[in-house]
Amino acid sequence: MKLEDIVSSATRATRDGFGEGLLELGKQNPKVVALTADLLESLQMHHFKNAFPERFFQVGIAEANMIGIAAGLAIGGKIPFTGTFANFSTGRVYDQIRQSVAYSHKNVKICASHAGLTLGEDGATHQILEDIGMMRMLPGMVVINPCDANQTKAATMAIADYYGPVYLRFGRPAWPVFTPADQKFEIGKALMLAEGSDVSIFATGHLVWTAIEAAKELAAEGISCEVINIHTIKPLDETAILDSVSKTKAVVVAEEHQRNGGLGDAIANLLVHNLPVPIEYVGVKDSFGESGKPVELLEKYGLGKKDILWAVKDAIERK
Amino acid sequence: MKLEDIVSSATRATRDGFGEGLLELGKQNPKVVALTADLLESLQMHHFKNAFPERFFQVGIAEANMIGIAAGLAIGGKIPFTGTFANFSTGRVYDQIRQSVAYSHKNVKICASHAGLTLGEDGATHQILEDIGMMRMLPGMVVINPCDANQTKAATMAIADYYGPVYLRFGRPAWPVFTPADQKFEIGKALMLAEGSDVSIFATGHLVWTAIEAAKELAAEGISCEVINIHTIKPLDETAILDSVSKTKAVVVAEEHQRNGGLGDAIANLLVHNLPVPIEYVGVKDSFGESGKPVELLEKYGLGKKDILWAVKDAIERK
Amino acid sequence: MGAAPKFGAAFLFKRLEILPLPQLASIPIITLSTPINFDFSTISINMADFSKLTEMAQQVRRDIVRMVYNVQSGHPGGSLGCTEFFVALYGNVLKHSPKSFKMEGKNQDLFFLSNGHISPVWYSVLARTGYFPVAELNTFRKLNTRLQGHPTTHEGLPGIRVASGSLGQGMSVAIGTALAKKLDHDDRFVFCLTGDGELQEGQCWEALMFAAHHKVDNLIVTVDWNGQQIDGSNDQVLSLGNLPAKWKAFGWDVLILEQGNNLEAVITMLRKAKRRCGKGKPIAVLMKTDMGYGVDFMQGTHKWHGKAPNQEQFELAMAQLPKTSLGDF
Amino acid sequence: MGAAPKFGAAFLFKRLEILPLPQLASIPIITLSTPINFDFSTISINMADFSKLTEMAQQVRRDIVRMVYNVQSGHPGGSLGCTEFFVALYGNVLKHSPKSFKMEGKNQDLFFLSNGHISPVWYSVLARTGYFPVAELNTFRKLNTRLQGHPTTHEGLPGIRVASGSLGQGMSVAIGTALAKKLDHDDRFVFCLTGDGELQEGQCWEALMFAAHHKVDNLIVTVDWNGQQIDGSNDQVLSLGNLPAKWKAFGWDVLILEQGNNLEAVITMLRKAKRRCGKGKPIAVLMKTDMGYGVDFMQGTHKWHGKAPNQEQFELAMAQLPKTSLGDF
Ligand SMILES: Cc1ncc(C[n+]2csc(CCOP(=O)(O)OP(=O)(O)O)c2C)c(N)n1
Ligand SMILES: Cc1ncc(C[n+]2csc(CCOP(=O)(O)OP(=O)(O)O)c2C)c(N)n1
Ligand SMILES: [Mg+2]
Ligand SMILES: [Mg+2]
Repeated sequence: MKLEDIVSSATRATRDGFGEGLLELGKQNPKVVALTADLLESLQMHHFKNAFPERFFQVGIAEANMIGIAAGLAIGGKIPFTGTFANFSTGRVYDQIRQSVAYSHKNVKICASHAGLTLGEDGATHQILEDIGMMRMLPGMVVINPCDANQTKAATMAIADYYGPVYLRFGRPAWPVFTPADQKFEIGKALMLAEGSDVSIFATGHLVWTAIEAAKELAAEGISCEVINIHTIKPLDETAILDSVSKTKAVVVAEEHQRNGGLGDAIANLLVHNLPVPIEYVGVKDSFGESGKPVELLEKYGLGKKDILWAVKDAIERK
Repeated sequence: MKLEDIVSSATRATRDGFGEGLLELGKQNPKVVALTADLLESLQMHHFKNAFPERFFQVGIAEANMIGIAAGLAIGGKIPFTGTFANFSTGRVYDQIRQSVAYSHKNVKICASHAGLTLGEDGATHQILEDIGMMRMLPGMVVINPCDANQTKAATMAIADYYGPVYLRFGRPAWPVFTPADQKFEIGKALMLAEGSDVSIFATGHLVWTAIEAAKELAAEGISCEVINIHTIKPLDETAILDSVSKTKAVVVAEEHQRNGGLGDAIANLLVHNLPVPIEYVGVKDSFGESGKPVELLEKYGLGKKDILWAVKDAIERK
Repeated sequence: MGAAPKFGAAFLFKRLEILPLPQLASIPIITLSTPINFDFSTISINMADFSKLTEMAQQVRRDIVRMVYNVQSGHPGGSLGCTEFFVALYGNVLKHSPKSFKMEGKNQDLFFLSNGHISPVWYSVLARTGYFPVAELNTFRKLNTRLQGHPTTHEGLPGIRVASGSLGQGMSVAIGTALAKKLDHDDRFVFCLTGDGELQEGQCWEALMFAAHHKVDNLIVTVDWNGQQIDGSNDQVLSLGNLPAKWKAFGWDVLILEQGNNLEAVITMLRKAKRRCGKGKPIAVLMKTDMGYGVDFMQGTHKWHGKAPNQEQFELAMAQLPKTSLGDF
Repeated sequence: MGAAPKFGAAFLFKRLEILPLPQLASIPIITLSTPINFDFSTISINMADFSKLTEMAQQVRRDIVRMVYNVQSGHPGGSLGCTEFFVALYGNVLKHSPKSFKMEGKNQDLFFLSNGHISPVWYSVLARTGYFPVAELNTFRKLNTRLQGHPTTHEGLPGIRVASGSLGQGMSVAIGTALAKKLDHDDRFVFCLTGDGELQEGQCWEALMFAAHHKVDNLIVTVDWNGQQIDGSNDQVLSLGNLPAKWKAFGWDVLILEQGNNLEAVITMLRKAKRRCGKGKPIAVLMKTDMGYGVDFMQGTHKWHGKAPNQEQFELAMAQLPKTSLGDF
């Protein structure tokens, strides 16, 4: 695909894609059940609840219990989808996920909304920037962060067909939609968005769109970026990454996450073992977030388009 | 210092050093208070409790509450040391640490025993291998993993003089003691154990001793290893690491932790931004642990002396 | 939680005539525009002071609605429902020093808000009692503000001692400070407010069990028993069942306040709670309130838990909350 | 938790004469060396069967002590205290299929051990009822074993459905399976055992509140109410206060079993609990036991919560637990 062909005609929250996908799944697969911890509409789970009230469980504000109940439902042969904010889906319940889900290899889908800075005005207590890092450390956990509403819907449906624990991360704000509505989601298969030769930009979640915008601008300056959508952080598509880097020899990683522990570190880990090259991270520099509007925050914390531009130039210069 | 001069005359559990340091602190500083969640003797906190019963709080099996209470005690001007197993000190209470301690910048010392595989027979539910990763993602958190009982004692005492949240990690088994009993502990200052030219071995916790043993063996084969004790994972001693790597151009990182998210990734993160070179990790390869004897487990999971030997050779070969 | 009487100063004064206030003796009149800087709790309150507090409550409600309207986000429901509580606490009950706020709060009463989402009412009352300039309410939830969506110490706002927002943590922190006071032989009190939905979090029950066992009897926890949370009423979402029985079974001295939106009743109850301290048990005040109290269309429903009014709704609300002599921010 | 009667089959049989067993009618005799593969719960128990279970309990105690002694680690105290419970459950109460264990357990009764540290008693009873070879008890806590220090599904041991060890999680999982049974119109029961110290974990109270609200009435949770935990008695560490009052206030149907180390009493109570199911409330059995029951020097103290006997202690213990016809592993 060519960069200039990647366009967005509408904006939509990724969580809307989740709500739609979950409803669809409910129709297709009677084993699918869903749970929330007093955040029904924030997660857009009311569609599922209204259609399948008997397969929906309201747990109240008790996330630890929700994870355990989901594990139990999975033992009983159900495919539970839990839904709460990303902070309360991970840090609040890490030990419960670790023991009752990951180590016990239960078929639980932990669905997490309002991840990252773009949660906006609620501020730092809610803006988790460490969830990808936590979840990717768990053996056997699949970690997915789709880039737009369409991809979130596709991912939601794909993970029901995969047996095992999955962490699915998405966000709050309306965001440009640019992936085809009918694009199949393949867990663990990175998506090449635009081929290029000077630098590889690996992006995940909301920042995939920002990366595309940056790459377009750079193309105008004569810099050729390869843009790859790493929607699955674990298992990481090592082949796709190594193939790209052996060509470009310079890397930028962009994610709505701390620079410590996230996709940046996952890729650095891969490359220092195989192909050490200069990498620049676009992510939050070891700080908490704060209240503000999503885009304002992305810019203040160094996750804007211009930050990707600079990172690309730095990476190329360090080749 | 020369490698052959680093010898161990005794073994002692690092948690013993903690218990001793805490008792000593209790005598020196009336602001120091301590808490446990039904693991008094495992943490060797009974010394403190017996000496200062009024400054000791038994919280029962309620780790989340313990973290909150510690934050409250810190608000009241105390210097609280919480003590439980590393698993229940981190994953069980991540959100509580995040909000009430780290984001609120409270002077709480989270002291965590029985970290890693060397916990032994209790098995995987207790063998946390992700705690360093979790704690280093938290803005403002100091993360320390001393190598022996003496250094653990020194670290315990040093962190009381530092204002702010600290995660102090130590272990269960008796382990070779080799650092001088009077060695001052400087937070964030890596310790050069032996200079070398072919490879830099950065090790933390129990694996520092293993690294020394490996380096001695490699010296006999004519391979010159620089061995550096990274007792403080955050803040990372970037200067010491970069200085060493600019000389050796090859790196091995050894830690009792997942290869994802820990010291390995912290160092890779630093180096891909500054000095991309081949790195080999010695750590657990994305799996849970199991029951067994400490040394048996280290060997089975690839954290033995021979694993460091191989890693060094691989790293050098990839230069 | 019971039929809500129409809000207004007139209503409160009518009630005042019926219920005898404890010792309406003459004491020096305090102007509320001057910062409160001494221990109200050792004195009683006179009519003039009480009317000032009533006015403050009215102004706080105006502040809440405007703050949330301005940024089109935040939590008006619980904030409006807890207005009397905050005004009573900061205006009459607490011994505190707004002008010289210190983190440790030695020899002061401390307050912790566990249900951090109702920050608007707290910010307004903190400003109106002199912790920071009233004009700063304008910055609520905007980039670079000290008035974060959920309360935090991170930006140094006076009056806040710990961050909250992730529910269930505040009681534990309050217990810790209460223990510190005991260690220091400081005989002042620690107050904490928690939501009722929040009590679904297990950590709350850990805190309850601890406080009873360790006889943390310098601690007064109030529950905003509005019967509502995000997804509906408590009873729809996850019933708290017999809430007083639960607290009693956990070993607390339990007081029930039926009229949590009656300023006088709140003051009386909080003073009573203080008198119950020091007897070996932590004190709970289960305070029935109406979510959204004071704005008729927001009142008694979970729907305004975390929703901002649009312009029309804003004007409707403000019309129900006439201006006060304190002035808007 | 009450004075502990000296253990022994003689004692139990003496009690048997006093307390009438429900219908000691003649039914086919089950040899316990053949795996139990049908629903004991629909039938009553005769004297011969009962004496087999008594013998099994004796053997399980021998197994526990030897397992822990062999690897010099593990948790004998709670295991010995819960021997009657496990023997009653697996030997008489559960409908289960040891020889064809299935994770989902459709149309079977399920059991979850939340206080996973007492794995020795569970492993022994699982082996003795046919889930896996008795000889495998030899591998307990050794490298590459399926009998991990804390129970796990990770190594595929039949009988285990979820890992436990980190306390406080088992009830939530049990609730989930109970809900799945309801969805599937499967009318069998879900059992769960939890420690008393474990109840200090907040997650337990989340589970209690949920189960009551959602009327999970196919769930029977037993509490190992031994009054002990690691650092001392519950009362020393963090008192559970009035435990029955707490469970009742959380909306459960609460049964109290005073004699949790009396096999007959346990069987009778667990059957009673099943009869109480289906009435809109989850069932709790608060079961008083003696930690370390059956080995005098381990009995009634927290000191043997997680400690292995040395050789001398091992021999002393074994002398108090004479060999049975089932044979050691
Ligand atoms: C740990 C956690 N889980 C979920 C949320 C999301 N949340 C914010 S407020 C709220 C409802 C709280 O109910 P209640 O305590 O009754 O407050 P009220 O709605 O009455 O103001 C929820 C679920 C949160 N902030 N923290
Ligand atoms: C979350 C958690 N915290 C702490 C521990 C350590 N621990 C293991 S058993 C135990 C005591 C449990 O007490 P109780 O439930 O009464 O079991 P008993 O000692 O009676 O067997 C503790 C604190 C743990 N396993 N999990
Ligand atoms: Mg409420
Ligand atoms: Mg116990």
